Amino acid sequence: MDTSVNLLGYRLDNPVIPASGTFGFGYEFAEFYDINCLGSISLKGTTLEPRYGNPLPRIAECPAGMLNSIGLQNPGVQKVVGEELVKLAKVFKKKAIANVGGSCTEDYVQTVEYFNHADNIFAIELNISCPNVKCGGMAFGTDPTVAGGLISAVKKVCTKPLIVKLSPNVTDISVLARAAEDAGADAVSLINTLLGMRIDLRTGKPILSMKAGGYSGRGVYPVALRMVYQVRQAVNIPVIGMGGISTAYDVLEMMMAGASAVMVGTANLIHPFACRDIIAALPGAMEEYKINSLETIIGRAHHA
Amino acid sequence: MDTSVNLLGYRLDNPVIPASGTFGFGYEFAEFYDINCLGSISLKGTTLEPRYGNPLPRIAECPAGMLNSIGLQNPGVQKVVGEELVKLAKVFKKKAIANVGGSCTEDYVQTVEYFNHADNIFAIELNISCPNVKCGGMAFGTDPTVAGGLISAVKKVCTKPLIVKLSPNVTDISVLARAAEDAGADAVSLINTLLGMRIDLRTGKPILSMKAGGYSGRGVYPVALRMVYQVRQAVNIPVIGMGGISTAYDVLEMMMAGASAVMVGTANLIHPFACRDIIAALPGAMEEYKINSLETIIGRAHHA
Amino acid sequence: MECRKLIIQSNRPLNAAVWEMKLYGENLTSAPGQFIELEVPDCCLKRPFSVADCREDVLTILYKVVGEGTKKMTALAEGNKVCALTNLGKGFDSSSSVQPLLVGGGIGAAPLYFLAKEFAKKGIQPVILLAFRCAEEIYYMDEFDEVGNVLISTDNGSLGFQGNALDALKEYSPNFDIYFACGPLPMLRALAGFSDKGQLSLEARMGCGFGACMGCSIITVSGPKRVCKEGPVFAAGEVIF
Amino acid sequence: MECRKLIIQSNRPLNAAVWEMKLYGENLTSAPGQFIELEVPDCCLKRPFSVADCREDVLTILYKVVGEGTKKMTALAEGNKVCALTNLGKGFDSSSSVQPLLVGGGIGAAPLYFLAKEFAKKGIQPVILLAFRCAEEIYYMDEFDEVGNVLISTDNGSLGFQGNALDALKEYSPNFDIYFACGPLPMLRALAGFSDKGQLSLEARMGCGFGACMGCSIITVSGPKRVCKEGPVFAAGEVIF
Ligand SMILES: Cc1cc2nc3c(=O)[nH]c(=O)nc-3n(C[C@H](O)[C@H](O)[C@H](O)COP(=O)(O)OP(=O)(O)OC[C@H]3O[C@@H](n4cnc5c(N)ncnc54)[C@H](O)[C@@H]3O)c2cc1C
Ligand SMILES: Cc1cc2nc3c(=O)[nH]c(=O)nc-3n(C[C@H](O)[C@H](O)[C@H](O)COP(=O)(O)OP(=O)(O)OC[C@H]3O[C@@H](n4cnc5c(N)ncnc54)[C@H](O)[C@@H]3O)c2cc1C
Ligand SMILES: Cc1cc2nc3c(=O)[nH]c(=O)nc-3n(C[C@H](O)[C@H](O)[C@H](O)COP(=O)(O)O)c2cc1C
Ligand SMILES: Cc1cc2nc3c(=O)[nH]c(=O)nc-3n(C[C@H](O)[C@H](O)[C@H](O)COP(=O)(O)O)c2cc1C
Ligand code: FES
Ligand code: FES
Repeated sequence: MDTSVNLLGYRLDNPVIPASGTFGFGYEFAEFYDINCLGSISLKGTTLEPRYGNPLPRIAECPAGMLNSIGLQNPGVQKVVGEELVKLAKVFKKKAIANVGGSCTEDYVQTVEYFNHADNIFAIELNISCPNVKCGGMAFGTDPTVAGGLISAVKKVCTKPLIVKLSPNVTDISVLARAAEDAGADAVSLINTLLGMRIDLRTGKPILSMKAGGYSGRGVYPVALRMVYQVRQAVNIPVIGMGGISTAYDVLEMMMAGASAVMVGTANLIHPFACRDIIAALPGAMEEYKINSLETIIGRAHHA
Repeated sequence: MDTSVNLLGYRLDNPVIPASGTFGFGYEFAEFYDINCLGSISLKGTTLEPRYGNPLPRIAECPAGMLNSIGLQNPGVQKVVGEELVKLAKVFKKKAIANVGGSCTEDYVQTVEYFNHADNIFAIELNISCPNVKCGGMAFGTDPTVAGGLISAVKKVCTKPLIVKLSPNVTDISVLARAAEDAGADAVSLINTLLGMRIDLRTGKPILSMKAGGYSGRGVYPVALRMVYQVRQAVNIPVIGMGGISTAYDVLEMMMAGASAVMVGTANLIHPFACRDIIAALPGAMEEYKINSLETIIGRAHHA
Repeated sequence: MECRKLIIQSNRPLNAAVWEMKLYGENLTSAPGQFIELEVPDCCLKRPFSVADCREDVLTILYKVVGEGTKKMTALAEGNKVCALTNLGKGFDSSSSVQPLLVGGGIGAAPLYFLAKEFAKKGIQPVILLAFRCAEEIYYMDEFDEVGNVLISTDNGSLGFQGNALDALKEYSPNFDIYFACGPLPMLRALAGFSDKGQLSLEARMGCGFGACMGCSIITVSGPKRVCKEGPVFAAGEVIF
Repeated sequence: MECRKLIIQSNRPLNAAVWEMKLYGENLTSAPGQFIELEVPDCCLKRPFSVADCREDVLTILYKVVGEGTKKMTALAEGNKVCALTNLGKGFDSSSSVQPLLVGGGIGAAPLYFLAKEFAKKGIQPVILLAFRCAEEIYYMDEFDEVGNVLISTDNGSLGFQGNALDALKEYSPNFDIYFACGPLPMLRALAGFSDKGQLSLEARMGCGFGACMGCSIITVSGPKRVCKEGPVFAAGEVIF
């Protein structure tokens, strides 16, 4: 049973990668289990300057998932490279993916430059789709021209493979995926969170201080799967699929839709051992569906 | 405890209306319970000519909802007016909402004209957002200019209040809502289904014959709520909210987001008595949150 | 249609893949060919199953474990309560048959047991042709034996005639006035091609199971019909394959 | 953090809104001020509750019924198994206090019972000021009485001093070296304004409860800190209200 996949020239033991923002900088999960079982890790979204993010409440529950409006809280790229990555290297022998956020091109570019020299980072994931960042954050994710400009600028300085993370809050995500590919992205990852809201019946007010927030978890899975399928058809670069994945079966289905690897987000929050358990269940699920090598099922739904 | 609401000049005993496509033409549910408890009924989407719709399979399950790709199966407007509405009138003493689908302006216009003379119809709901109809169906729902043109044309002939049903599969639903208002819509209803997909692990193929389909049910609730909130801010006409509603609490929350009435879809399929049970639970839920009159909470989240 | 809470009286495997579940509810009734929609914990949609037997307040279904829902069903224990919609669909019309032939493929044999018992009650011994892939897949042999003359075919010849249901039918060539069939679509298609003097029980992925969503509509010679409401049993000549 | 299956040993109402649930698990441990995240059937996120007591493999929580999850919790019966994350957060630091004052507002008294017991074990009788809206909301009176000197205040004066916790504190003016407080934010804010010689247990809506999501981060004088990981207990002078 071969669970390994090749992602951007880097071989992952398995396609399961904790999604950015749901696994911190990784090392804290090492207290719970040996995180070297993971394919890789997408680290918490990092910006040039430290950010506290949005006021509380930042979390609301949904029938099949959750809303968040964290707003990219992180200690800033200098501290991430100088401290967080060092702590991670002590407990994680593989390479991770740095996730970069920002609100203007210059910030993105400078942040990416910091990561160029980080040895335990094998790719950069450019988050152009965070629904929780004001000023420009949304335009990067929804306007193909703006997105293309940003990606070209980053690509010029980035010495590692560049993954562009796409927003699902658009009329046609394949337009954005093509814009990313044209601008030089080496891969795309999707989906980021869907915009959602919950209201507190007691107060009559939106629960989140920001009113709306990013919806993630099982409830977004069918949307994510459709978009991965659609984007797989639109571009020739690898697609990393995510959105509501919580079982090994979900991984298989997402790969059949076209994902070369998958990210698992909210499931980690609901169950701290989610990624470990999904990875452990993969061989059994593969056997059940007579799959010998995971790489062979990537995009199967397009030609089956 | 006053559960009644005014919708387009028509007073509903309560704001709960079965959503189009999940309640047939209503009369068959009269075998299960007295459907006169309903606020109104939005009837199965009707087109000018009879339609069989898409090939099977047309249904797939999701973790918190379902996909459908019915494709507007209906016997055509002549039979709907001549037979279905007659059967409905025998068991439903209130007025219903006719839901009209189509793939070109002329079809829509002619279909609406048939309903002008139907006495037990108090409003027309124009479905410009069906994800399951090819040729033009999508452009009506995603392009504000195309949508505006259609709505103006329909408005010219339509003698009843016109509700325009919006698609959630757009970057900014408030643009479409404003286009509808500007073109003369008397109300908007939202959301129609989100585009989603499921793949059969056994065959490796999408489950639906159409590959993608419309995602509805509890999993779409946070997205629907956010869009209703957003549209309520964007327009001055009434908003009818739907998407994943399955409890009386969901009704209260949707109304606080800005809905003047609500529609309940998938819940009817999962539990045939859903609407009856939600209506029965409304007074208790109102009492719990000290609400005397439902009309007073419409849009509360915008000023609370 | 009725919407009821039923109590699981027993739930046991019959072979490696097929299970039998008996559900108790006061005044439970059903007709052969009708089905129920069973609510499965943590599954959004109910699951449709043919009624394999129904008497004295106990309804039996036979189910094959194929996916998430049926997997979870095997974990339901005696005494558990489950919600179900019962008395769904239009069953077989057996009133005019005096020399019936029942043809079941795989798990499709389930509703035929109930039908065979109804014939037996009227003093009619139906011929029952059961087609399986191999002998290990057979279930309810003794039960069928009691109520009719059982003929067996298996794809690999491990029991009975070697070949598919239609080949077996041609081989055994039993006399019949009407045949009643349930099984995989290719089998039903082949049977319909062979003779239109039959009734076929069809399957479809269902949204509701009681006629509301049009999720299960097939095209017939007399227009679209819902498998869950006008069906699941259709005249062989009616179905457009 | 541990992720465990616990067995419900008892689950009973203490008054119209507050329930007590005892959970059994081998070698369960906890420190006063720590909390657990309890999985509730059909709820996506776990619910955080302070540990109100923990000894001999049994952990007690006291919970107020306020919404969907706590409503469902009241239906959990003895013997049911529930999943929970235990040993979450950093509790009270009581090591250097010899004349402690405990201040609880409403359901916030819950973790103080565990803390009071720890003091009692060390031979220290804490002063325990409990503030409620009215006498009907009081719970665990006898339990608190056993482990400290209880002072009561109610908003409507139906028992003890009439007024809020801070007014009561000024009125009774007990001596203390450190105060330990848990309750509604306005109460904690008022206390922090009154004296910084205290530790406050905060609440926040949580995504994970174990430090992964940043959902619960507050700003403190020494930068952002997670209520679930660096907290829920913070020095009174640290919190920026
Ligand atoms: C009228 C009717 C009678 C049936 N009678 C029986 C019976 O007596 N015994 C038996 O074992 N099976 C019967 N089936 C098939 C049975 O409904 C499916 O095997 C079952 O729903 C699969 O559920 P799952 O969760 O294990 O599979 P999954 O693939 O996990 O189910 C996912 C979704 O697809 C649907 N689905 C999957 N396969 C089928 C199918 N073949 N037909 C309809 N829906 C499907 C499920 O209901 C569910 O909504 C019948 C189907 C119909 C329509
Ligand atoms: C560290 C900590 C310790 C706590 N200790 C106790 C305790 O000992 N006893 C007790 O009764 N309550 C305690 N609470 C509050 C308790 O967590 C909430 O009352 C409970 O989560 C409400 O759940 P619900 O489903 O009934 O409400 P709902 O409003 O239906 O819950 C919806 C979502 O909001 C969250 N939520 C709602 N209110 C709160 C709140 N006040 N704080 C945090 N999350 C909330 C829920 O966890 C859930 O995710 C504590 C909270 C925290 C953070
Ligand atoms: C609490 C939280 C924080 C997140 N932070 C980030 C982030 O910093 N950068 C980013 O690209 N995505 C972020 N995301 C989005 C996730 O990486 C992922 O795209 C999304 O949650 C969908 O996957 P899921 O359904 O498996 O959670 C965050 C999601 C959550 C729930
Ligand atoms: C089976 C099915 C058929 C539908 N048919 C129609 C239709 O004919 N016209 C229409 O406007 N919407 C149709 N819809 C969309 C619903 O009316 C509703 O907008 C959507 O399902 C979201 O609400 P829900 O989550 O409560 O189901 C259909 C939905 C379902 C599930
Ligand atoms: S399954 Fe809904 S109409 Fe048949
Ligand atoms: S709740 Fe996730 S970090 Fe505190």
